[in-house]
Amino acid sequence: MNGAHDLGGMHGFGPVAPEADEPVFHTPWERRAFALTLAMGFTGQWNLDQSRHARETMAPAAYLATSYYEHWLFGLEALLAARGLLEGASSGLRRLDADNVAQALSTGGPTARETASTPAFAPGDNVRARTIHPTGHTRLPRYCRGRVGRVERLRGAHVFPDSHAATGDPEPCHLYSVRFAARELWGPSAPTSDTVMIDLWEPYLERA
Amino acid sequence: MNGAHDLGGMHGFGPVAPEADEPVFHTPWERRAFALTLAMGFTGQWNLDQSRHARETMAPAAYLATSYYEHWLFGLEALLAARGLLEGASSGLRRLDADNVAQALSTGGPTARETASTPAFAPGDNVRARTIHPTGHTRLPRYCRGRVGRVERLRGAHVFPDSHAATGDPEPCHLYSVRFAARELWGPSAPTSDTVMIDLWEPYLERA
Amino acid sequence: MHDHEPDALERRVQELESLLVKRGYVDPAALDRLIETYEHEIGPHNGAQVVARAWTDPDYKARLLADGSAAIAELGFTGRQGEHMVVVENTAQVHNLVVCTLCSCYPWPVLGLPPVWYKAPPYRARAVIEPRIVLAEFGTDVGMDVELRVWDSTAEIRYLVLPERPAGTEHWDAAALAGLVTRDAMIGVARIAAP
Amino acid sequence: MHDHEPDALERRVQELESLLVKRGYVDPAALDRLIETYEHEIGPHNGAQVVARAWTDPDYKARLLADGSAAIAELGFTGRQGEHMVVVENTAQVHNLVVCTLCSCYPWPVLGLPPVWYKAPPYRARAVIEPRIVLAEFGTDVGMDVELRVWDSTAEIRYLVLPERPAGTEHWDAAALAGLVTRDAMIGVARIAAP
Repeated sequence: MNGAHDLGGMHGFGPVAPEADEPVFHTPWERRAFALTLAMGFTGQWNLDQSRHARETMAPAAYLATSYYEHWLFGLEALLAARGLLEGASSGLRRLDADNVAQALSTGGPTARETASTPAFAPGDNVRARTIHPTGHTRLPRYCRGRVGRVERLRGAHVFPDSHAATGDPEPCHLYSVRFAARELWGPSAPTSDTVMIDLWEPYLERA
Repeated sequence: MNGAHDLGGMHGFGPVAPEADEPVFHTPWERRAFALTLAMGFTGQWNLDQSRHARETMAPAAYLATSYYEHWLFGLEALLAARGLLEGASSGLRRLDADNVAQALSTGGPTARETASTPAFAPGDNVRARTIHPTGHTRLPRYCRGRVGRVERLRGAHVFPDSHAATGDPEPCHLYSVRFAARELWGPSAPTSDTVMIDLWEPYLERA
Repeated sequence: MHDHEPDALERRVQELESLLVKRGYVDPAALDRLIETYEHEIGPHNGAQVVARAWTDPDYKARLLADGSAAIAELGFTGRQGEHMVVVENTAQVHNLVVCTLCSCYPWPVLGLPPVWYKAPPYRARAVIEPRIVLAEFGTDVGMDVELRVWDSTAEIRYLVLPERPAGTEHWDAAALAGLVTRDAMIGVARIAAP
Repeated sequence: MHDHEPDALERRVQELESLLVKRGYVDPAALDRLIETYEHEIGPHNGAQVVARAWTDPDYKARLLADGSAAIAELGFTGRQGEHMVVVENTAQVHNLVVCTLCSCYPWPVLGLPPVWYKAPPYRARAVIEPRIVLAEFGTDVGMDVELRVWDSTAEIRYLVLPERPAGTEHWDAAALAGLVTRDAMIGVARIAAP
């Protein structure tokens, strides 16, 4: 979706504001909202792309006015409500126990998958990011749509976020590291020396 | 600038919400903010494109969270501050008197200008909206940049908003009504029957 | 600077007005006159007269479609935010819809000031990318065999939609017809129902 | 739903936690353990070890650039938000910078949780369109003869920048070097100053 989260290339947000000696969390609620989001993620009631999409459904003005962990909290509440987990106890949810935290974190959740299909593109190929505007979750930033880049590297097949968020189907697709000249993205005012590397799945691309 | 005001094609704002029996103004302050903005416009201290740009410089979260007349009020205050008109009385400002309101409104402020240059494009020509990302005021919406359309009609030469906002220079440029197929703008999910007509100045276009 | 409380906004605007009056930049009576004009004089009833005249006078309709500004000026509607008028006709083949994605440009002399929904993000965002869904929300169904033509008012050209004359009004005169014409039909989000 | 008051947020999260604990979905001790891990154990000192090792062990550096995940795992840093690591090397010819424009993807096992500025709109908006201005604000000047290569983490690949080793550290060992390596240098917004 063309949401407020798709920030690449926007103007008007003012300077980047680094904070000296920034703590990992700024308030007690940030700690708990972070941990609750991770712990509930382990219950298997939704996947990572669904939790990203839940955050993206926040109203644009609210998204831009609130902090990162408020986005997380909004997304968590939205998913809990959508799955009906707040009304009554559901049984059969996997629960992350304290003893399993270290193991669970160090395992993580790799998204690389085997696939029988062969990649449509090879390093050196020119590709165009498609001009599409999916209404659901997508990881194709608006700023590269319609622009031509060059495949630099194959990243293997990975879970495809669009379908993973929409239906839970991982539909693994080949993922490419694509190099775009800054001038191709932004026009003649960009330095010729600059490039942007974007990881894009095969369905986002067409031969150019 | 790629600001929050450039809303065409965004998702996530929810339904359009018409109001039954809507009044022209909803509160007393809206009436006065509206009239103050018009009256101060007549002082000649800024032009229409500069007042649009002033509203666009509102922080994106605030822009999306506030109403239209709050944008106007913000813009008016910003221009007054930028011109130093709040600190002390400036002399020599044109003032709109009550007796002149009807005449001033019915005259308006036409933007058509004579120009010696001949139009670069003619009806039927295919043109591409340039991929440019001006940091100042522009009236080239993001959603058509890089897309190909067809010139339908010449609109004459008009004040060019980019320079008019930046320096006050009207730099008249030819203006074209350009037809874009919805599919060219939004991709294959758009109906083949649909089109978007956009008025674009010559510097926004290149031959396609 | 961004105070959402109505009282705070009232105060903020009152203080600003007081200051600008004190400085001699604005005439409070001119403010009253501006407000009066748009609150009571200029509004969609102007556009309705234009539409009704076009429905009943083929020569006027031809002039209106050829040079909107001049034909609308014949009825006395000119000036601010209507300096360069273009009238687009709805037919069985084409349905026109007007939006301003970048701000909220609107043809003031014929429609008055725009309603909130026209200026708010949902309409400005959606009218160009999913116009048929927006129209459906307004109860307006446009067949897929009809070209849906969306006009994004990015320049100082202002658009007025000439809606289709409803059936069953063949013997009505212009004054009666004007009473049927709605603001929404002249923006293009609605049709005019048969009486 | 969007309450900005800290107290209201504290209450909202406490109530949510109570409910989820009551339902049996979460173990409060697991929450404590998760917080402890990212507040005290995992952080940029992990990435600093990777960088220092690469600076002092050419074979390790070659493995790191060939297969980031495997080489980083040699040092014990694996898992969540670092499952697919790619290390990009800053040189005299190329300066790398990492951003995630769509959310705030970040290589947790080597850098911990991201700072607020990395997650906030200004950096996400500007790093791809005006990276040199952003870098200048961080005090980092990159010559126009150097390719500025911005990595937008749109997928599950996580990027770590291998900064240039500062001059004057030729005889330093890995432990001492690790003390010089900053988070900002591993994101690419800064260089590492000579000691």
